[in-house]
Amino acid sequence: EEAPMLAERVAAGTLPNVDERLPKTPRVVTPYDEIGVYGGTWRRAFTGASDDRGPQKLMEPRIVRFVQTGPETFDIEPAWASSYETNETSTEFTFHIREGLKWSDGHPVTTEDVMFYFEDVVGDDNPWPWPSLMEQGDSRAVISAADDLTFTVTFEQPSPLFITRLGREYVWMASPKHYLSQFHPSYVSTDELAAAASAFNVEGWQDLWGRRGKAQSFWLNPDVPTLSAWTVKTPPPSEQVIFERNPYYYAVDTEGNQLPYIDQISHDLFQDVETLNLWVAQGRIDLQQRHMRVGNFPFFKENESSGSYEVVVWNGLEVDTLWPNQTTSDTVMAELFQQADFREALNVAIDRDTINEIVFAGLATPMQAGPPKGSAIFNEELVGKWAGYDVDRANELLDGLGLTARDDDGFRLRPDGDTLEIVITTALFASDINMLELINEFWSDVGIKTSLDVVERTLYLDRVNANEIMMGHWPMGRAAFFLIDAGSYAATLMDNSWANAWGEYQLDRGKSFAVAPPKDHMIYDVWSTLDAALTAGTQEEAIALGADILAMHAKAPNWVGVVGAAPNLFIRSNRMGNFPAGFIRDDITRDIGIIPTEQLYIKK
Amino acid sequence: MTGYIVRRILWFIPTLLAVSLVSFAIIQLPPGDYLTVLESQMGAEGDYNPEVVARLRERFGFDQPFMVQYGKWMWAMLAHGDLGYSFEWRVPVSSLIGEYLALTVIVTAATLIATWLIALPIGIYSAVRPYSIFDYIATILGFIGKATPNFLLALVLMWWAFDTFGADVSGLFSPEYANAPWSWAKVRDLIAHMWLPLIVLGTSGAASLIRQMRANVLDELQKPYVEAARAQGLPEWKVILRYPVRVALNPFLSTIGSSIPELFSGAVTTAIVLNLPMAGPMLLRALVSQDMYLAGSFIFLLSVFTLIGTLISDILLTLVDPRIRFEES
Amino acid sequence: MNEPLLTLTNVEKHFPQSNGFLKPAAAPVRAVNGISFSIAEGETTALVGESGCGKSTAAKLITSAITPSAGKITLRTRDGNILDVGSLRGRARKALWRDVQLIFQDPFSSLNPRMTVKQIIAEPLRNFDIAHGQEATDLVADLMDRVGLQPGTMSRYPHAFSGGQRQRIGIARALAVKPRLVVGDEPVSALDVSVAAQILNLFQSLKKDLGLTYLLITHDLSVVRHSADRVAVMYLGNIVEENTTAALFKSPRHPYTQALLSAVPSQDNQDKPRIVLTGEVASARNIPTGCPFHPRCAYATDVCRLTAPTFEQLPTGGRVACHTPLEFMP
Amino acid sequence: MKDLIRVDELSIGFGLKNWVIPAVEGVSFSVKPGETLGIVGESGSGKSLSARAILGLVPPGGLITSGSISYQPESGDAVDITSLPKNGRAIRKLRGAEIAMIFQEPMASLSPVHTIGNQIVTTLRQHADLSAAAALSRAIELLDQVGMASPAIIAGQYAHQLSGGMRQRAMIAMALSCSPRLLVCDEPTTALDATTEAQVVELLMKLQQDFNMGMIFISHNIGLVSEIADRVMVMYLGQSIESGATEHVLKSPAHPYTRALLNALPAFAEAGAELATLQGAVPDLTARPTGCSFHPRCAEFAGPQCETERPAIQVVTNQHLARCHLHE
Amino acid sequence: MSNALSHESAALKAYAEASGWRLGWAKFRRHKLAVVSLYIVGLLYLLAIFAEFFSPYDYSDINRRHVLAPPQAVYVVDASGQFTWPHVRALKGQRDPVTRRLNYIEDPENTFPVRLFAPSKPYKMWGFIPLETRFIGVSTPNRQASIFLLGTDSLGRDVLSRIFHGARISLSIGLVGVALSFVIGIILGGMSGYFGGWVDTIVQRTIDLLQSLPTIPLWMGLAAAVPPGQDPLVTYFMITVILSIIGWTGIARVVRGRFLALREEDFVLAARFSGASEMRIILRHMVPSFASHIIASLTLSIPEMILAETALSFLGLGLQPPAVSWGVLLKDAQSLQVISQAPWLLVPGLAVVITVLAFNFLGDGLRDASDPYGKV
Ligand SMILES: Nc1ncnc2c1ncn2[C@@H]1O[C@H](COP(=O)(O)OP(=O)(O)OP(=O)(O)O)[C@@H](O)[C@H]1O
Ligand SMILES: Nc1ncnc2c1ncn2[C@@H]1O[C@H](COP(=O)(O)OP(=O)(O)OP(=O)(O)O)[C@@H](O)[C@H]1O
Ligand SMILES: [Mg+2]
Ligand SMILES: [Mg+2]
Repeated sequence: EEAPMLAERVAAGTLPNVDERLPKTPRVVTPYDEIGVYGGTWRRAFTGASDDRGPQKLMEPRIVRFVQTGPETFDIEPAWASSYETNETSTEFTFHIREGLKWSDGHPVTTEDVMFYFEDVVGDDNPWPWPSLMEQGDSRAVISAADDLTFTVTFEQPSPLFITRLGREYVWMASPKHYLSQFHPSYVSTDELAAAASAFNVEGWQDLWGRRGKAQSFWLNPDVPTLSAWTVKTPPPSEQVIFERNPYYYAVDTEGNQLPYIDQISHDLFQDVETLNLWVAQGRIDLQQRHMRVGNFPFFKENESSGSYEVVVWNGLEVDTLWPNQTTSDTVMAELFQQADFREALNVAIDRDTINEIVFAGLATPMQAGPPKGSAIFNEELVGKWAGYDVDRANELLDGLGLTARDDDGFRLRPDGDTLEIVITTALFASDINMLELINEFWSDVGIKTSLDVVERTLYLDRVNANEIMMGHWPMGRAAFFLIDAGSYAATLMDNSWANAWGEYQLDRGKSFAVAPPKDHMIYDVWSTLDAALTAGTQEEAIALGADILAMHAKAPNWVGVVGAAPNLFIRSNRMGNFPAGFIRDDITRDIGIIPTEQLYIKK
Repeated sequence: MTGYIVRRILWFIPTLLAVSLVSFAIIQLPPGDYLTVLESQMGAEGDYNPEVVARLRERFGFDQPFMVQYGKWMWAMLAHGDLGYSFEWRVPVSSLIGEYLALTVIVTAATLIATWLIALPIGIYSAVRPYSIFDYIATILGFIGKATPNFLLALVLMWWAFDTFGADVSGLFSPEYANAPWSWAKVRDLIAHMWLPLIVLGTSGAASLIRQMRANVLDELQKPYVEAARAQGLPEWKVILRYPVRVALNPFLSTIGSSIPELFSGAVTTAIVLNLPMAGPMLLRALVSQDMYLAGSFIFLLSVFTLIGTLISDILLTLVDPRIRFEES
Repeated sequence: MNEPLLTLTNVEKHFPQSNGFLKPAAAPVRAVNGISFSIAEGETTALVGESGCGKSTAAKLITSAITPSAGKITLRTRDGNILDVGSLRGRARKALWRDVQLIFQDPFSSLNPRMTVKQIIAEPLRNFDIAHGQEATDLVADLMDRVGLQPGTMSRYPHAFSGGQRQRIGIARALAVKPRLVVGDEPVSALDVSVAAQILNLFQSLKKDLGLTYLLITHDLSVVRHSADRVAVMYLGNIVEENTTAALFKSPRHPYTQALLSAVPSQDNQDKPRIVLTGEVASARNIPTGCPFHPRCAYATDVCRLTAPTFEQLPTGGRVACHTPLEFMP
Repeated sequence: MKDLIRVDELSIGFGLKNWVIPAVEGVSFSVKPGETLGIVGESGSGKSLSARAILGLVPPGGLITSGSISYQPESGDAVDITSLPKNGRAIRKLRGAEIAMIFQEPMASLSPVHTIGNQIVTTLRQHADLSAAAALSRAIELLDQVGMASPAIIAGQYAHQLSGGMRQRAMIAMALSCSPRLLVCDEPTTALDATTEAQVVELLMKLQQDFNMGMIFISHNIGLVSEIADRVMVMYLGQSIESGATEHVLKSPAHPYTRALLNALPAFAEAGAELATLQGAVPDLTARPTGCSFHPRCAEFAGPQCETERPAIQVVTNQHLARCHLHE
Repeated sequence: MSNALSHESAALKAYAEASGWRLGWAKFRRHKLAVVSLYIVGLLYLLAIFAEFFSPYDYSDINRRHVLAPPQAVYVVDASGQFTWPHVRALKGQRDPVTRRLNYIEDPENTFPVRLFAPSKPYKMWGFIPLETRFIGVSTPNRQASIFLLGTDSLGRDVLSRIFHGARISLSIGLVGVALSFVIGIILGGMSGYFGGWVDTIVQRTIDLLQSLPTIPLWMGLAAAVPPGQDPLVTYFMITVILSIIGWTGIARVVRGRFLALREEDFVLAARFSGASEMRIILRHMVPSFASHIIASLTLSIPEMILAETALSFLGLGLQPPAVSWGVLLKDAQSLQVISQAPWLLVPGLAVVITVLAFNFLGDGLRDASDPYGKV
């Protein structure tokens, strides 16, 4: 079966038969609810060039991809590869391309495209840097093709997380050589390159490549062959970016109908999020999560019938977290932060339920920051620990630290006699000021003064990188596979760092403020265990070591997690079928990309 | 006359150079550059790669000193009419801003005309019947329009239109016309979408116009030549339209140029709220993401429009008001 | 009387036409185009002429409000020194204003509406360090009394005074420094007949009492005839005739003077025919070659069109700038 | 000959909240075709107001409180201008066509943004059914008549391009365009210097003869009035205090004010002699003295009745009237 | 003349001795709207200055039980229909289980009398004067007792109190900005007008240049350059500086125009003849003459600054919470969610409109009055 739109073209002779277009063994996708019908346009909205990930995440041309298998569990499946094998020591990974797999222009996909990607697209002399995913330790992976459809990635050291990372990172593993080589200096002359650049209206041939490469990016170039379910028809900059189905897409439903069901995806450009909200209320959006704020939940809910849609809630994995910087340049504060009791007091002085109620309309979960339930290394103790509300305990702890003297306004004094004041730095995009204001209120109840420093996102990073932050506010995220981003636990993920100077010491990037942690500090154990985990021979081993790290953090709080599992709202119009509720939405699992979007359909 | 225009155009050159320098300086003012923004965007999406940024930094020449960057931009502009390159959109600025500027000009011009059409008769009537009920109502309504922040008015009107009519009043086009090539139907669609921006933008300008027109006409009505015209036996409406209104209009012509930046600035917030594909929101984005050539070119071109507007209004003025020409020669 | 108080020698004032940047320079306005005359101490000299002929410019030159483009203006000071008025600056110029003062044409714009009469009149007293405090107040009262104002009104603002009274305030201010030369630039033309008469009487009595020297600028010839000892007639930046009042009125020698006099209606010249000038008034921006008056002159000859006449002393008294002066009528 | 215009006991007041300030009080005069009436008086004495009333152009706020202005058209009955609706069709038909006015300031009275020709054409076409071209050629003809050197060029020029005298002549051409029967000149030469004034006066006198117009000539230049008026009316504080043939009024004035006014003129005085001045200043309209308005300044007090009793108009000699107790 | 003088009434004497300022004031008073506006502006500043006292609550007081509560009515009739002392009713909030919207119902049984000069939690006026009384409040200090006359925001903070506090920044930003513009404008405009020549040319060209740049981008550029996360006071000051960078051009034009005009005035020439030094001419003769004009145009530019602040905040380039200004409050209200569910959060917009209106009328009146000698 194929879409009527394509059937017409087949009939007209401009397209081969559907059997010729599909690989021998197409990927079979089980629709969530029912077999869909073909046709229709999926209407979305986007904010412009920088929102490119929005449209892209609907249809990433991945070699392997995440699937959600339970409420909070995931798995990885081959996508355009038919299968892959891992050797026992996690150093060799062999992939098999689906036989008969075709680019969206009908050209067959072979290992030549893979080799082209690794030899000509990424790497030092190439348009795009070598992906860190393809490195382990100090050496790069070697890619070799066994035949037209089989290739192997070989690492020197074990790389247990390679496949997981592959499901998440922007490494497509293959580029359409037959098309792209015409823009590559190794294949064509400088003059031709210049001509190509000017045809694309860009400055140099380099601009044809890369994340926003005019020729290479499948959302900017209608001509570039891709493996995604839809290909761009009207690219940006345009008021309305339109994607159209890929006639050669390699997946079918359980009845053998070629996917995707939906003919077109259109993205309308909006300037202000209120416009989008209005579109939602008017029923102009079919399915969208990006830019849908939790704060607007009542609004969305109340307009469900007028806009004939439903608000579908997924849960986020991130936990809103405060990061007391134990190495802040204010040495008195640094010393205080280094006291486990002090950090515990900060934790238990917060009424997380009230925050949940007021800021998240009661839809999130008050919790400590840590890996979520369902994650392989979920640590129940850690998530629940220090997340209760106990003012007396907090006061007791603080008094116990000798912070008993108070100033005229009732705030505690620091050992040096100044008012105990914590400056929380937050980047606008990441935070809800309301939450921080509530925390401000809770902490003043136990005599700790706080002040808010709201900065721009870039500036936040600048400050972090200069160790100019006393306490940061940044979500702890990507925790489902925490080893991928274990920096939060090792204080080396700078925006999530609870000890910037120590983190820098470990990263050894030559920052002047980097300093070695005190002898016997638990962080040394964290570092060594993490190293071991990342180079463990198998994923199981790595996970076991990861659990150890969590146990180290369960002894004393190093950060202040506030609420997590925050609701992520999807606006799903009533005509959109096969969209499940209650999934996890996270960047690692590719947001909406975790469901096969190709099986969504527009009801007739 | 021609000599005058030529001189004015010659004046353009130093002015434009200064304008371009200021534009460029403005966009260079904020700390960081496009790549710091890109870095944080990449960070948010989880695909931060320092090497990418380093390569881009070199490619875009961000490591060069200010004057070198400016010089290159200017040179490209002078030599090839090339406005530079939008980092964010990865296209030359010139290919990006054409339509936005065109729509901006259309909306701005329409606003200007609509404001005049509303404000002038009201202003004249207020002057002819000063201190009448009508005069007071017009004055107060006008001032309220002036006092209400554009974005607030836009949002409230947008909600009101949705709440009462379920109408979508945002944007300049219906979705089906957004990408369509220009056609008669698209123009009609544009006109149908234009009323809200016109109200929002017009109300803020109308008040001052009404007041000015009223004051000007009142002034002119005191002049002896009005009495002389009456003494000629001309009917009152002819007396008013033929003489004081003609003369009172002149100051307006002279404000065409200066009202362009004003209108444009008011339009930024309105365009954002109403989702108008105009230069304002694009410029704001460009500024926020430090897409410097795009932002710089916008500011530069808008200033050029203003300068041209000023020139046009000066020329119109000399055409319409014979006294000016006299002072000129 | 031998050495005149004030002498102008070939004084010129050209205003460059500033057309702004990047424009070709236009021909300058030749507002005053080489005038020479002198004023004797104790005399009232009148400067007459059409509107725009350069009278006010001449007044400003004499009072050093502007500097001449060419020529020399000299003033004989109290101690007999000769002061070059044209080149004065700063302190020296300020010193000049102790000797030379100006009375303005417009009594409404020449008084600062935000100062009381007392402050206005006391301003020169203060600035020239003549009197301060109570002494100044007394002097102000004295001056006001002298010009016929109630000293009791000195704390009022100008808006409370009529035009004639304001003009008196202006005169009091000018007199405060006890000047020797008072230049009046059309001091009565903005005033009503009866008020003008009061001011003219005031001039006469002050002249008698204080021995003032006047330069009266006006285009009202009846005022001239009534008040002036000598008259200088200006036309387009030049002085075309100069004589004692009586002689000039009796026997004008320049055709322009003649036309001007004939235009003045008065009861006794009702039967004299009016001489109506033809042609258009030329402007100081574009002065005709030759005799500037020739386009409107009924007696103009070829010489007049080509060469400008010089300002010659006439045997019958007075001076005239004309190639063919009118006949003398004793 | 019938009077062309006859103003009877005209009073004009300005309303100020609840009382009316009388600006013109009981003024009467008349003009015959071909005759010139001069009106003199100090500033603010009500000259312009009276003149404007004839055209029905009392300024806003002003009100004709009593009296009549009857205009005698060429044929038919006299019309009372005061009873015509303000700016109505009836009065507009008279304005410009039958009664024309020349204003005090020629620069300000011409439209700055229309050519001279255009302005004359507008007037012409307002009152006569003329084609644009015909109107223009008539306009050029008129400009020629008022002595413009190259009328066709002048017609295409703007007011500011003309000199004062030319502007005044353009005003005259406009006023004469419909051959009015009565010409009201409100200080037509005040803004001009002596030589230009002479030109204009000459022209007016010639045109009056040519067209046999009635003329009202307002000025405070008594010398000028003495030259051109057949009869003179002297106004003081809104009242006509003396009127009569020019030679009577100016040679042998009957009212102390007229006498004082003449004595104050330098032109009429001996050179160097002290000018006779009027004591005091013109009182404000709101503080009009009781009795004879002039009594606080009068040098020739007639008796206590001056302070209390308003003098009536007295006949001095034939046609020579004065409002003074001296002549009772 | 002497008898005329003796007849003079006291009123006439007063008029005669009235200075320009007094005459201007008399003229100003005839502009009714301006007078009313003057009172409004005065009241607004009073409220802003004593915001702590007039606010029923601390502007940052979080009321967990009254999040997004609607404005509470003041009743003068009790449940049984009897007239009583003015009182408010207790609010009880409930979350809608489906839409999660907070709905509040009033409890007619549970009422709290409204009191003026009500006792309150101790607070500090201007941060240093301890007080325990507020202008208005409810007399029973009890958990349920509340008086949110304009409702509360998403953290249960009293909107009325926030408006009063926001007035501090919003109303002073205009004044400070205008003061800065005034200083720059008067110096540059004055130099330009007084010296003329090349100084004039340079200043004029600079003004042309600045005016040909669209304001918002200029602000955006400059505001983006303000290092964020400074002390709010510093940010505040920077923002005013930015606003006045545009503002001064207008004022410089006015000043220059006035200087040019005055330079030609006879009375200035007269002052020169009176031996006054240049400095004295400027300060004693010229400045007083245009001061009133300048004040009028300054008054007219204050509302522009207030609007500018809101626009900047709207664009996210102005002040940031927790600072409160009307722009910040309005930014909070910029959503359909708010308009449809908590329209009272738009009230700060009303405050802006009223203030801007009042300033405009005030400026209008001042402008009329600034030339007391002109036509009546
Ligand atoms: N500052 C100036 N710049 C340029 N031109 C000037 C200036 N001052 C005067 N003029 C010109 O110089 C000529 C003479 O002017 P001036 O004021 O001296 O005439 P006037 O005889 O006083 O005329 P009036 O009787 O009208 O006062 C005029 O054409 C005038 O336009
Ligand atoms: N619109 C008005 N409102 C109030 N009073 C007015 C108005 N117009 C004129 N007047 C008063 O009426 C009186 C007569 O004015 P009018 O214009 O007739 O005087 P005039 O004799 O023509 O004086 P001038 O010689 O100054 O032209 C004056 O005192 C004037 O103040
Ligand atoms: Mg002059
Ligand atoms: Mg008059």
